[in-house]
Amino acid sequence: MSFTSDHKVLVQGITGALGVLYAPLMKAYGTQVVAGVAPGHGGQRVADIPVFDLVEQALGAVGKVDTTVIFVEPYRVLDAALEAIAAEIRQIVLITEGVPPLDMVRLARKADRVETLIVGPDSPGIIVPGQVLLGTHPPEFYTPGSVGLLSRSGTLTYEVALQLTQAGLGQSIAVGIGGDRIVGSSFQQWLQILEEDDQTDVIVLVGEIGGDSEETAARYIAEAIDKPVIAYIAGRTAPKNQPMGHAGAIIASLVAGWGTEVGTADSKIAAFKEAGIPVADRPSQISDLVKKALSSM
Amino acid sequence: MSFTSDHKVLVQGITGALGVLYAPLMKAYGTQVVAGVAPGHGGQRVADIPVFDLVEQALGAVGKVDTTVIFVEPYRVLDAALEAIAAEIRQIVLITEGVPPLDMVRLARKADRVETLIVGPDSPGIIVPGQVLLGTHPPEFYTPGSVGLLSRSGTLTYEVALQLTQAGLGQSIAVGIGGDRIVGSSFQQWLQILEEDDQTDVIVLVGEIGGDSEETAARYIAEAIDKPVIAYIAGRTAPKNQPMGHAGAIIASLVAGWGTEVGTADSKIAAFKEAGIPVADRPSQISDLVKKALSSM
Amino acid sequence: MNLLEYQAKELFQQMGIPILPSQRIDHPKDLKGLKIPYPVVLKSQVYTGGRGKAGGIRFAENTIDAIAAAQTIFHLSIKGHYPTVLLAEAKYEPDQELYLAVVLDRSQRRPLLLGSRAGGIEVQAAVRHIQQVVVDEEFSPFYARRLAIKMGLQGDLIELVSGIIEKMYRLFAEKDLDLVEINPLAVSLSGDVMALDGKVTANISALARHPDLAALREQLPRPGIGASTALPSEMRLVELNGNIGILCNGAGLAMSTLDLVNQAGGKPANFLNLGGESDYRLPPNLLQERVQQGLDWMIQNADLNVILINLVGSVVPCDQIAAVIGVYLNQRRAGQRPPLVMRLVGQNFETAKQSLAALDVPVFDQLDAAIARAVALSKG
Amino acid sequence: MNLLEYQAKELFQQMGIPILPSQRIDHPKDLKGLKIPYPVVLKSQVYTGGRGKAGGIRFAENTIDAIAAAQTIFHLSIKGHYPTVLLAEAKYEPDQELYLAVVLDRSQRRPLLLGSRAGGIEVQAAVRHIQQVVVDEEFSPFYARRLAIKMGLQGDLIELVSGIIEKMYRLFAEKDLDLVEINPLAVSLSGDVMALDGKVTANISALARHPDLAALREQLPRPGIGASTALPSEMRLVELNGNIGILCNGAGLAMSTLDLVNQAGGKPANFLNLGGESDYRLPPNLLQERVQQGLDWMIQNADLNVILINLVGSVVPCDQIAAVIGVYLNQRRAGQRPPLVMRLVGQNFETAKQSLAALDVPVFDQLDAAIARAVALSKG
Repeated sequence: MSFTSDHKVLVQGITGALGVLYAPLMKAYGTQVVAGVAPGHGGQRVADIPVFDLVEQALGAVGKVDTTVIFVEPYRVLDAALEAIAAEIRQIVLITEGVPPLDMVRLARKADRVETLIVGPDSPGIIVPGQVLLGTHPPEFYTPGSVGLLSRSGTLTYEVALQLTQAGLGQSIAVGIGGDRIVGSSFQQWLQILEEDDQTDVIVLVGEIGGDSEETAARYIAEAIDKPVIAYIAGRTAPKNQPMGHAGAIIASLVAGWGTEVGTADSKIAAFKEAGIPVADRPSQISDLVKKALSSM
Repeated sequence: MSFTSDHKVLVQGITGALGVLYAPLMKAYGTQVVAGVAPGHGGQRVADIPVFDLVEQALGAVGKVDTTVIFVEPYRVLDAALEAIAAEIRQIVLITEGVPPLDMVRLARKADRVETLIVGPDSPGIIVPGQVLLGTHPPEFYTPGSVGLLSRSGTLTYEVALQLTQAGLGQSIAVGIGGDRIVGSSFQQWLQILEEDDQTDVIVLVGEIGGDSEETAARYIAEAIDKPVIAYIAGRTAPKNQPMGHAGAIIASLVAGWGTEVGTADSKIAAFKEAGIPVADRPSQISDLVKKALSSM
Repeated sequence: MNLLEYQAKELFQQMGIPILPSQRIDHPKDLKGLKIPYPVVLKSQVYTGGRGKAGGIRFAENTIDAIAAAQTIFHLSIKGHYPTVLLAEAKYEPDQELYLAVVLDRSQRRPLLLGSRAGGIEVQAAVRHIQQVVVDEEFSPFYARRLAIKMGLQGDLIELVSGIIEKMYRLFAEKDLDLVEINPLAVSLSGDVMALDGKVTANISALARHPDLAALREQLPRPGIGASTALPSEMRLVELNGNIGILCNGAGLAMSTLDLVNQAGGKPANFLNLGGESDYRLPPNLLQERVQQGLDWMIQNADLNVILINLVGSVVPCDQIAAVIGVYLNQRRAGQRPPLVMRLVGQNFETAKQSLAALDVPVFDQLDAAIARAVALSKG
Repeated sequence: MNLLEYQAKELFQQMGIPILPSQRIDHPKDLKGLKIPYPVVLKSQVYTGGRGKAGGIRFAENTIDAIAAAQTIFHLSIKGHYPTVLLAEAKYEPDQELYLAVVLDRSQRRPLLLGSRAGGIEVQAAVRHIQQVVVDEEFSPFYARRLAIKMGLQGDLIELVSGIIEKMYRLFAEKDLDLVEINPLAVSLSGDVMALDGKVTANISALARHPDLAALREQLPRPGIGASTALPSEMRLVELNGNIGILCNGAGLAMSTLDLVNQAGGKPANFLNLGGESDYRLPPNLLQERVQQGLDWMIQNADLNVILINLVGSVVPCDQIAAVIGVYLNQRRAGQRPPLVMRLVGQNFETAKQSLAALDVPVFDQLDAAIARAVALSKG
């Protein structure tokens, strides 16, 4: 896995509300935020990070970067990401929520063609405890270790990380793949990355009702993942057909209307059980299941 | 060069006015026109060529093809070419004139990405005398030989070919790259193909006023082409700033307005002379210059 | 955001998709000025399906019939919803009914074209016969022809129907829609096509760049959760039937907290996601403001025995949240509000805990403990 | 197809590009109903450039001045063209004038963004300072920002000007344009921008899919070659000053034939390209029909000593072309028409040659020989 403390990071939208708040926190964590981009703000500094008008100007000044973290407003996320891709940045983290799904379709088509990894949007990004923070995870909840944590949520990810940390289980990485309907990378992609990652011994997958990401992930784990995986699904008791935040948005209109039950907690839990994956009933049970998995290795 | 009598050819728009006329002529010349496509006409036959509704259906029935020749109406050319590309056809000849330039921009972006060779639009296509006819060239004007003929014109190409044939100079290939403002492949691409083609000893480039294709080609020949090249430019005495057919359409509005003289016959002839390329004063002089070039090899 | 049938058909018309002559009816008396010749069909304009079976679609041969039918429909509830508008439409006898739709496929991250020759009311029964085409690269009409051919169409119908699919896709893409559905698309023997019913769902995130669709939102009463309009649209509320109010930051966390309350035998009255973690407009005091708004809403709109607040991992330190709670408690005496149970984690937790303890608000850093206390209080 | 300034500005306005308050003036008396406050600028609406130097732009402080100025401009020829419409516009004092354009780059086969800080009348002098950005992949606003930064813009101007470039590109792409130019784009000290003059060229090939642009074509008299409207638009005619009519199939062939006639000392009166080789609408008898139309046009509209017909490589056999010529000759006696010289190649050449020889029309299969005969006849 390529997310280490050596990595050089760009922040696009560094002068906006999110950028100004989180870029200094990322830097304070030790992340090498080498430059920021904000059109019209070239020449300024944010937390001593130099700001440029264009991505290509930033790279011209500071050299190649490994990842860009994008905090721009929702309708500019697509353009910022395309600008990064045009400058040959191949790892992109999208934090902002509210990106129109068809913008993400266009970005996904492009990213697939040029083999670019997109995380988000509507995501807390990535944290590799003790190494690098690429997003908004609260670092104090995390500690280095061997649990790889994948999630569609923001604060629920922090909750799970905190409980793992309190149980003495550090994390090799935590990734919020994003809560929006269309996100840049799937659970499967990340499962594969963690399967190949030497630092990761066990994977925790935190899902939610809505969509079919968890069902698809469960099938993929059964076929392709040898490391132990522990799952948790939020929304078991949530009412159906109610859009609630980002979760379950698709249940409402389409799939459920045709009488199929994909997207419910039952469907997801059944898929994990069928794949032989233990499912925690509550967040506090996750660490027990992780310990059990680690002890039987 | 991959255009031989073994090649399998698809004709899109085979039931339209151009397709119905030329597909049988292509077949009569010995070209292996294995299938035609015309949505809504699946199951019919044109000159005993089976017709399908979709390209993928045609390929499913007859197997892989090497080239598709597209005769559909102008506003459907882009879609037909994209359909061919999606079916992994990597050589596309566009005959129809009047394709909107921005459709060609979209097609060029796609073709560049997937390394697809596009000839045309507004083009007579390709003929390899004695082997294969991919377009509308009148075969009786051509005879096999070692002259590679590149041109932006239709009938002027036939004129030059006829005069070469009458002078005893057969052709290895003749390509009309297309008369529209935006065409799929440039003189440079074809010069490179002919440079590498064992059948071609000498190249005749037939240009016209307007645009900068000839100037760019001249520079490219000087740098990259070792085989002898003979040039001819039509429109030396044509009035400036008059749109006349496809030729010279760009002179009028843009480049000329800025006081630069790119696009004129003088500019093109000067570029060829600077590159050491003989320029024929008239079509009938081309064969003399070709013979001279051949004799000094 | 779902549109009503007549709004969807206005979009179809703009895009050149054929629709029947029709007229919007706001009051039964509007039928006196009807410009469509009889017989006509009157259709209840509600957001839910199943209106045909419920009696929300009626035929009328003349004005007297039509007014009577309209009065009936205006007073007919379709799954709890009354129409504020009807659509009067020319009657049409189709020879064949197709199903067509354009949707977004989450896992493939691409639009999906859907189609079936078993359209109309048959589509639910024949759901397994619906054909799919993924629009993998930028759309081009050949994707629409692929669908038409997968549907088993032949001859002129291929171009005719793929022409409609192409227009549906353009509408979908130009207006940032989540769904465009025509069911049924009527096909006549003479080869005409006609969208007899249509569904369009606009994407909420994209609404701000489509003023025409945003205007439709203002134009009509919204379905369902009316009360939540008092809250910022980023704050998502779900109402239930119990006595515990749940207030969290984040959708996943809110659902997880809801599950834990239910698992512990509590009865949630609602749950409210304050949102805003990745909101570009984030002002520094967003969370504090929203906690205040959320509590205000809860005590005014629900009869609660307890409010459970669970806030995790915000950049706002715990003591600042405690300060907001202090202000809230000072404004209301104990009898005017249900007790609070708080779960906080983050900076300055101990300070927050102490200052809230002085106000008789229990604060936990362990989620399970907070849940147990809230459920106990709800029963006491 | 060039649009007039006021038509271009209507498109700018639709796209949200700021323009000054303005009003179209068809007659000087329209100025009595002017809705823009004085002082105003009156601008001749012609297709050619250089109207400022020619006196086609005048300021007016009041109605009397304005009517006088309008009368002057209506009677003022700009490089041979008289306006049929003027544009009255509010007066504006820019602090800075930029040049912006979107065009198609033939050799790169991509759109090109052009921009310069030396806009207005300075742009011609400073042509080498015009910055370029190729829109390599599908457009996204960062291409516009690249141009703004290459132009040397800083601070708020980057977003302000790139926003305008983005709208220009969208106009260019949505309407299939060959050119969108704003010169100058005025920038005020307060940071407002304003398109003071604009040029838009629509692409003729794409016109049929843009009914709004096609309507503009009908709306106004076309510049230049008025007589050619009697011919189908695919037949391209260029008029010169000599006495030899040239009729060919294909643009390149027509130009080559023209060159040969000139090189042989002949004086072409015009040359006409029958077109149609790759025309999708090609009916089987297209070439025959167009030969007939071309000859009819030539003998009615030009005083010719000879008509040279050069037709190469058509799918129509020579004898069928000869038949058309036979019909044409039968309709007109020798005194009513100039002599013909024909160059034909293709099927049934000998039959054609014999039948035309009987009608005293010389037919050649060698181009140089046909040229020599036509030039000789023109002098005879």
